[in-house]
Amino acid sequence: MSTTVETGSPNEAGATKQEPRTRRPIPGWLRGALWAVAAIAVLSTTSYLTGIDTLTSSSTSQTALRLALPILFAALGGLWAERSGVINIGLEGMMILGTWGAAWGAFYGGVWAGLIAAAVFGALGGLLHAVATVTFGVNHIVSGVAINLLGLGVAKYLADLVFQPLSGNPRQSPPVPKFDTYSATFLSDWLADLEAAQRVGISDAAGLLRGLVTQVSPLAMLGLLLVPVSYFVLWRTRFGLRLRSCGENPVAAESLGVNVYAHKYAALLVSGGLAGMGGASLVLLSGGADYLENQTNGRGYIGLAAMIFGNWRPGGLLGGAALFGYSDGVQLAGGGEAVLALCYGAVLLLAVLTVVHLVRRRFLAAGLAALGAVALYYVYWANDELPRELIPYTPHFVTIIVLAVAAQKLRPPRAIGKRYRRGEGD
Amino acid sequence: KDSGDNSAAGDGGESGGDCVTAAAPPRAEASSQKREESADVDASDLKVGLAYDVGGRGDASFNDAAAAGVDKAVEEMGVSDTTESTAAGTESEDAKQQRLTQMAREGYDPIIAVGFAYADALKAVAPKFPDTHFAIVDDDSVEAKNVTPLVFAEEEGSFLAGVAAVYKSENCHVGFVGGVDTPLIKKFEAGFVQGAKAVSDKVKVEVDYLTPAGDISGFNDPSKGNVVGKSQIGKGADVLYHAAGASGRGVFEAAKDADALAIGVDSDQYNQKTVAEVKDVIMTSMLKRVDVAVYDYIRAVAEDDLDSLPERFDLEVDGVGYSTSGGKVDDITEILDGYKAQIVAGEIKVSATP
Amino acid sequence: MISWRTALLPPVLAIVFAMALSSVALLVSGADPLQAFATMGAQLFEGTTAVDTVNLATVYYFAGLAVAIGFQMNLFNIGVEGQYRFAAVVAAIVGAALELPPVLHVLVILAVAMLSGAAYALLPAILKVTRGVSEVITTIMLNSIVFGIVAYLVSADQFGVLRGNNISTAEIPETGWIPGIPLGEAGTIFGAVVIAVALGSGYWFLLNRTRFGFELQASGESPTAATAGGVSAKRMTMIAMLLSGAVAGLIAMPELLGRDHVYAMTATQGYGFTGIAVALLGRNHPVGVAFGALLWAFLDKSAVSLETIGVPREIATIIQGTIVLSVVVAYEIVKRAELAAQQRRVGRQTRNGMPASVSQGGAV
Amino acid sequence: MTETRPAVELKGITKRFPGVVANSDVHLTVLSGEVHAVCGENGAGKSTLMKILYGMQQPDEGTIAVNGEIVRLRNPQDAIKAGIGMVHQHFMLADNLTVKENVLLGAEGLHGIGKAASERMAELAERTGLRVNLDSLMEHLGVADRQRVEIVKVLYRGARIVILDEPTAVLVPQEVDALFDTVRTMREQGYTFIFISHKLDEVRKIADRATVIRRGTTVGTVDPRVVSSRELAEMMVGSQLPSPQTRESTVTDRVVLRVENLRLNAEDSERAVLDDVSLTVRAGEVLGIAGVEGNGQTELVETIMGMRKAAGGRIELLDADGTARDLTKLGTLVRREAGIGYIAEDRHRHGLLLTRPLWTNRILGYQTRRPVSSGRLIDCGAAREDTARIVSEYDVRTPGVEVPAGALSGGNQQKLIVGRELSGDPVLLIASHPTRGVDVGAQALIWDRIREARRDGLAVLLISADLDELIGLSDTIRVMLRGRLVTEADPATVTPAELGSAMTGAGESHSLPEDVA
Ligand SMILES: Nc1ncnc2c1ncn2[C@@H]1O[C@H](COP(=O)(O)OP(=O)(O)OP(=O)(O)O)[C@@H](O)[C@H]1O
Ligand SMILES: Nc1ncnc2c1ncn2[C@@H]1O[C@H](COP(=O)(O)OP(=O)(O)OP(=O)(O)O)[C@@H](O)[C@H]1O
Ligand SMILES: [Mg+2]
Ligand SMILES: [Mg+2]
Repeated sequence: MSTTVETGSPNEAGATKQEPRTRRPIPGWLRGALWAVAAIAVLSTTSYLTGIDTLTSSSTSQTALRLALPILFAALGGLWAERSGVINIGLEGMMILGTWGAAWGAFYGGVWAGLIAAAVFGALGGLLHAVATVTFGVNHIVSGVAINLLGLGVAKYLADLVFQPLSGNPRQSPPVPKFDTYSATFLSDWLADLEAAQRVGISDAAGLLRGLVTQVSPLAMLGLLLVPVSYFVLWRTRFGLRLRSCGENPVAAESLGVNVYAHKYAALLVSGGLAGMGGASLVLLSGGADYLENQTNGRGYIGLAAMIFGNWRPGGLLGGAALFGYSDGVQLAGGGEAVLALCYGAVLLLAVLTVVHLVRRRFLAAGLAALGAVALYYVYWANDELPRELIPYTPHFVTIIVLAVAAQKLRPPRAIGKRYRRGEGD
Repeated sequence: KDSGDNSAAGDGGESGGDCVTAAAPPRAEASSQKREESADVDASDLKVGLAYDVGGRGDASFNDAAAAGVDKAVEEMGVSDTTESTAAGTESEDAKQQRLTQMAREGYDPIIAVGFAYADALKAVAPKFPDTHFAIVDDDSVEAKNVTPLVFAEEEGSFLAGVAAVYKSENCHVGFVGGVDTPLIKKFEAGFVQGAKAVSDKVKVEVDYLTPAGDISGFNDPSKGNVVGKSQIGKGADVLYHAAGASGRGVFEAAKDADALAIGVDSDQYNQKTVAEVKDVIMTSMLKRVDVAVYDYIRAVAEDDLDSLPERFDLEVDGVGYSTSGGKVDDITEILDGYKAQIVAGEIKVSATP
Repeated sequence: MISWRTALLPPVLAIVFAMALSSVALLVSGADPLQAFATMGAQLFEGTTAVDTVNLATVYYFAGLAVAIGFQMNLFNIGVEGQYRFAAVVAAIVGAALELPPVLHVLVILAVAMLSGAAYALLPAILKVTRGVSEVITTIMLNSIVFGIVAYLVSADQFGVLRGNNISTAEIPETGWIPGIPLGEAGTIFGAVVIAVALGSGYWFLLNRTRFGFELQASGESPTAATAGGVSAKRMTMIAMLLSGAVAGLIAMPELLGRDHVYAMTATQGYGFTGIAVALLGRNHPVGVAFGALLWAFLDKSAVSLETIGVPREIATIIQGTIVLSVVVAYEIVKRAELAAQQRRVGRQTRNGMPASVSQGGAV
Repeated sequence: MTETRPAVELKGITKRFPGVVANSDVHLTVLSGEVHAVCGENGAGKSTLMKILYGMQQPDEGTIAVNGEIVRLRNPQDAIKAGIGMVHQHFMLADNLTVKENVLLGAEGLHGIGKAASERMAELAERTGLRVNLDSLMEHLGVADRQRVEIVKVLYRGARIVILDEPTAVLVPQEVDALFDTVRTMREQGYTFIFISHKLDEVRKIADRATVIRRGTTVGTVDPRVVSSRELAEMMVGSQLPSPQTRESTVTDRVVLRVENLRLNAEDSERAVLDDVSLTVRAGEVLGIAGVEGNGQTELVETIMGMRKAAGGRIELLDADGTARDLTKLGTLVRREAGIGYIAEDRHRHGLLLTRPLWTNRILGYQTRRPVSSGRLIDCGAAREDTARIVSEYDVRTPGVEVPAGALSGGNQQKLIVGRELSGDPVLLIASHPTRGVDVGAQALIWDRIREARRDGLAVLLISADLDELIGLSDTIRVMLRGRLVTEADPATVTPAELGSAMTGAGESHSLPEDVA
């Protein structure tokens, strides 16, 4: 047998595990932008072909923003908690506390006081979660479930105690002040002209964009702003690095002198505060409720889902929340026919995907995508109207379908949900 | 910054312009006020039990109305003792039974169950306490001697709402927002649509529900109500009628933002604290007088004269009606009363299903 | 091994703590905690509350077991909620449509319920196994979607029947009912209690005595080690999810076959979520879950009585939340106390001149 | 440099864990500027002692002095401030963070987190031979580079006293030499090292002084250049130094495992991790595979076990009368049932259910076979009994079979696994690093058991980074490089150094004595 030893430096030999990629990965923001462009392209084509302009009207995007906002806040809350390694299924409960706090604060001190009170109440929920999971090492899910129960119970109880005398209704607060809205008038008018111009693509993009610059509340701006802010803090600062390290390998972090407990506490306080603000966004926006029992209606869970959907990253969760808000808005505003049009859009998307897979010679994936396209096209073609009862759940269907189609590799923080005790690592 | 306050909704449109195609009904003769408010009934030996549906006292809806009826009974007939208990959102069937049983056992009589959700519980409990009087609001499916159904002709009241809506609509386009797609809410829709069509043959009516049957979040989500309201307005509707519980508030705000009008439901929402900020868009409310029914029922029990109660609380007995607070329908009350008279007289039959 | 002290002390501590905390809340609102607790406690001996508690606990027990099966494998099946509601409506429709002899009818309905529950869990399972989609998201979504499906199926155009202002499936004929166990004045216990007991024993046996149970727990504990030991983690995920769904399918059966005989639009929701809390309280152990279910049911039931003395019943929710949290905290505290005690014991022994040798494996 | 000033002085350190005294009255004096070795058996308490010095654990009794001053180290931060750095036995790295982030973590204050930091890091990377992109994710790095990152981490913090807890366990000889060169250079620059290892020749090679710990207490401090390895070992265990030499060949002609043209692709691409691998193992033969970690040995083993799906090729198991059974498409359990025993490389990830009792662990992989199972049902009693047998036969030191596996020390866990895998009457044993991190006593026992089984006709596929073990135990050695089997060597003649260069593909292969097969 001949020797087939290849030459090479020892270092190369030991490094076969190294990144196999040769191409530079596309930066996250660019990828996000590409996704957005692709989505608008598909939507405008669909709206052109089906004649349903609800899909790209400015009111739809405005609605979408509004419906996405609580989910966005909750998802950001989830991000902070889970990046520090703590599963936060208690977002719902913290949101409920936030709704109560928002109404209470706003009633006595105006909208900003309401927002702050909401954040504080949410943060109290976060603090409780921290005490349970970090200090006592309680299973994160147990604690989350308990906080959801407690949040509900406490908010009801406080509402009975505080709001009942004011509003005569233990389940509702008295009317509270709401945030004013602002529009970028010039931009908005210009976009309105464009939207009215009925040019394929441009008008659609203008419509969608216009909704985002018209009648926007400071709270919505804050929410959108918090996405890049969260990114910056978590990925570009020393505090963020330490916080994320607690979610990846707390023992290593500890061994480098990071105070893991303190960081987890901080993360959970922020997380609860954000969830509380999510609650506030149900109370303090015009057209919303004041405090109203059960008004969160599972949005905390949806926020968690949006965050997982977004692969534990700020840009991704923004996409998740937007997707949910958008399809909910379309569904509410446009009803069954708009949802059918969405089906049509999905057919287009899948067709494109099929081609992409074919080009990349991934035949199985291409086949599946084609099959999905055909199936959805059949739905579109065979039905004039979908079962009325199912229409309200369009966003939920969309979320599942998108997750199933987008073959993304999720990368949760490594140590998420693990119990960590100081000095017990090895 | 957007200009915060839109001026109060336009109260012009004297008489619906060219939308109304049917001739106004003949003027009704003096309204059927046959209720003789004699305060001589003494009910001091009654102990009234009130079992609420989800929401309970203070829900600004039918639970609250029932409470008002009892309060009035306490005040005017001297009912000595009352008890109240509220269903929780997710409680199981036997919690309802337990609630009724508990009251019966403690000697409350009559016991009023508010909401059709109590039907099954009542079926089970009533036979066990044959000497106790039970009443149930919104349900007539319980067949027991000691159970009195207190049901309403929501479709008749909604009919008038439909009439009023068309008269006030400038675009000849009105909308209905239902909270949850249940048979009960469908009655509202049915009456409203029939009323609108009765007045105009070219009126367009938008109908939307927030959630399907079983998903009660539709009664509790003002932001969704707001979105749907806006969308209906976007399609051209300018008078919106809601039967969506707390979500209705979102509908009101949508109307307010777009200078449209809205019609409240169940109680006189113009005077309701929780929607005080937007009350200037509420042109009228479809009244469902659960309070009257409850009061009358207690009175009938006190007088031991249950047969005096109507089979259905309808327009004729003022079990349903419309409110005039805010004065926005003052100009068309004659027309509304005309239609009311026709319905009472049986000249117009309002169907309970769409 | 778990001593009685570590097993029993924590729940007791937790209940005491929860009562203390809610007493504070009660005092704040100006109510008398003693009276409140007395009223709650007295409920047990009054009327049908005891029986109702057992009945509700039966339902919770199924819910708790369904969730626990997922937990055994580190699967977080939040979807029990959706699965049971889907199963209930399908079983109710099929049960009403069939005409079969008594026992067989019941068995068929139960089988349909389990199959439908499993079917509703199939999608999350497939997506998890083939696409790696987190079951948490899919089941949350499916929990909402089930509203639409139930509404669609019970709508008058499909299988629904109007009953007054309510709408429900058609009534299941008497052959499909599970007879209750009558206790006279105290009420009637669901016959399904027997099924619950059988299921609990089955669950215990499955988990502790069968190869399947071993494989399930192994892949829950360490998917990598299980894979190396010849257990396919994907297969286990699939089976655990479906099994959890199948048990979830039974949740509504005690009420459907034992009391209501129809599935109505107003049917109770939320049992699936309660199941999570109950499973956690019972630490996924069949007996523990039973206690958890009873405690939860008792709190739910006795809360109804609170309003008669003018105490807000939210107190019960607060107690429930506090108990869940403090039970686990108490477990932790007791565990640490025992650890510290052991440490002291080791210390004492070494000082007595008999060093515990580390290289002897640390035996004391 | 004042050689006499102690950099670290530990006095009377005692540390108790529930059920165990990890350290009792330990004394350790480390002089400034020396390399001080600490040796001892598994579980002797070395790591614990170091964690105490690094502030990760608090001693129950005793004092610590650094540079002559008594200090209280409540947490690693205190230790870092005192100039102490530690490279842990188990890597303390976050896979999802980049190399740069891993180094920066906790030391952001030193050079910020921007350019200055990168420059400083690049400089240190150069010095330690770390040649990777600082922005690549940690999980893409091989073991040797991880080790370097750990050292960079310590240096970045400006530590003058560096603790290395078993740094060589995962390195090949060349890498060990490179590490030692770095250590020596730095010693000249005035750094102090505390070096922990089981490998006595390494200790003798690098250390100026050595302290031996036995059963949690110090036995004494010696000059390793004066005492022999044997004497050192006897201080540690008080027993004979075991040797891995295989005495007589038991190789037969009967082929047990035949692997042909095996190919495996990386999980997310078409890149081949295993390429055209063919090998046979005969009854009574130990086939050793040498290779630097990350060259495909793990993948080879896991493919043979069915834990990964081959992209091409055949895996066959032949029974006593030569009939071949194709395993390529079968699952792991079937392969195990066919008679393959498997000692996994990572006992925590692949070998044990850490929170379950020992007897439950006995069942893992054997859940369908007697005596612990009757196919469908588990027989707990039999499992307990058989576990007790393994515990006594393999000298697993444990209070009983009910303790959770995670509570055993690494060596004892390994003995349990070896016992389990040899209990199923295997025809083929796949042993990945069977004695990694295991002390000399346990090592000898494991070697003995493998040899006994081999004598009875067991075929063994052995993967090990410990070249002495590989050479001593194998009948044939093949070298794996970048997913291919490249060279064959005769263990009778080859030296670790030669093998080492073949493993790194360093072109000295011509000097390898070859087996003419
Ligand atoms: N966190 C802990 N909890 C309980 N016991 C522990 C803990 N850490 C260590 N021990 C005990 O202390 C003993 C010493 O452990 P240590 O890790 O210091 O050994 P070591 O000398 O480093 O062994 P090795 O050579 O295998 O690394 C172990 O046998 C173990 O029983
Ligand atoms: N949570 C815990 N409870 C009890 N003991 C623990 C715990 N965590 C760690 N240990 C102890 O820590 C010791 C060290 O474990 P480890 O596996 O490092 O042993 P080791 O002898 O150092 O082996 P190796 O050299 O392979 O690392 C174990 O013996 C175990 O007793
Ligand atoms: Mg060690
Ligand atoms: Mg160790």
